[in-house]
Amino acid sequence: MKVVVTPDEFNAWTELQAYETTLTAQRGQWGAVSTFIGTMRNFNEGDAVNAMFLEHYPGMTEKYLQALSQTALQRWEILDTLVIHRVGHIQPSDTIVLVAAWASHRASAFEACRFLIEELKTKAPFWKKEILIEGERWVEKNTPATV
Amino acid sequence: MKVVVTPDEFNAWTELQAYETTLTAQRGQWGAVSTFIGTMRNFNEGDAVNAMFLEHYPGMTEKYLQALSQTALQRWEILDTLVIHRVGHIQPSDTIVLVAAWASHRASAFEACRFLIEELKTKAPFWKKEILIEGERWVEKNTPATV
Amino acid sequence: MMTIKVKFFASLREEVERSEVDLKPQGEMTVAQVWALACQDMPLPEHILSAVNLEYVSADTAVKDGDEVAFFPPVTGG
Amino acid sequence: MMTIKVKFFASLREEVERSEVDLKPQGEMTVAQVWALACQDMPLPEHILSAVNLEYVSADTAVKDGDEVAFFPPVTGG
Repeated sequence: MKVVVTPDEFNAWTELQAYETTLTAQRGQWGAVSTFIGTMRNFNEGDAVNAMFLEHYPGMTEKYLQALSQTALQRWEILDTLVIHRVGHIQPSDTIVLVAAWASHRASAFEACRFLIEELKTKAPFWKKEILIEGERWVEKNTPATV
Repeated sequence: MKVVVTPDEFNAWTELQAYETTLTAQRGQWGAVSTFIGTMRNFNEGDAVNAMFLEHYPGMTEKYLQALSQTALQRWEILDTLVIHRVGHIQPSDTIVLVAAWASHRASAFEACRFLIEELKTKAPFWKKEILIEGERWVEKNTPATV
Repeated sequence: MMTIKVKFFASLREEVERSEVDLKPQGEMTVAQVWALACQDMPLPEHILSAVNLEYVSADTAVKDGDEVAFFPPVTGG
Repeated sequence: MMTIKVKFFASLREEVERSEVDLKPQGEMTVAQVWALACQDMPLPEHILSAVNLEYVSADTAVKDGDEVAFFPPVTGG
């Protein structure tokens, strides 16, 4: 289990590969990996978005994501999880968030992965501010889970 | 959209990264990527599995996976898909299958990804033969979607 | 006279002890009749799937000259 | 006398025009009373979330000496 909150740009695929190679004890045990990657789009609610600032609550954010990962590991038959979230100044097409779950079977992997991203989006203390051509605006709510 | 059926070992994360870099026209448009990776476990139904042979129907398998990807692209608001499936001789912890969907929003990405793997598992012409310590056996059915 | 290519896969291939056979039937046939001709009237097992020209079909589908007919057990990929 | 650290985040931080304030109240307080003291009796907006010592709490939670109390708008990460 690993949780990272970082101001540095990261490549989701490289991070997944690097983390997976550390799971030596579980090699051969997992048959399913479900991942979700959220990246910054260059538009939102009809407006072009030039950049974004992602604020968080240092300390609480990490604590919340650790507890969330523990909950996922208890609630589903999964072997491991990885959560990485970017903060600070972000450019379009940058990776914002990565969640992943390793499991023996696919249903648990999918459900745990979906749980991680939905809980993160609705409860982890992060706030997005969009930098538009004409000024800035705080994002007031996320896209609902059903869209 | 890309479909590959290959006898060669592949690294899922490397393939995802390589394919994503080709999606230059859609850069900044997608905000969500959902992936599923199936790997070979070293046990099944209580038995240790030493190796596996994955048979397919050359021609029909590729055709089926192409049509499946097209269906996903029509049915959900997704921007692109990637499907890679291994055939031939496979060792424990090797990657067997990779499916991925790129979308503006996460619900479409998740649903299309899940659709791709469920349809692939129940309809694409592949057959697994497990090589156990004492002889071989054809896998008679896949783990159901709910497990 | 027609030429029909018949293919068998996986456990079924091992059971019927061949992977491919070319049939030269005299007239029109269904998929079920292709099976009967290829497999010496052994009954078509209920769980066996069939395809014509790389597409799933039912056993009563008509087969034309030059078609490729395939029979295989439930799939287990992924 | 207690010492309470109060933090504000995101749009709320901009609205109240500060990110952090240290309070030295005389006696026991709830989260809602911490807000009132920190924000000159401005009403606590209904959608604002609160946390004590890095955990979500409701506004009637009691605050102890040395606690860190945070107020912030609905989250929009991921």
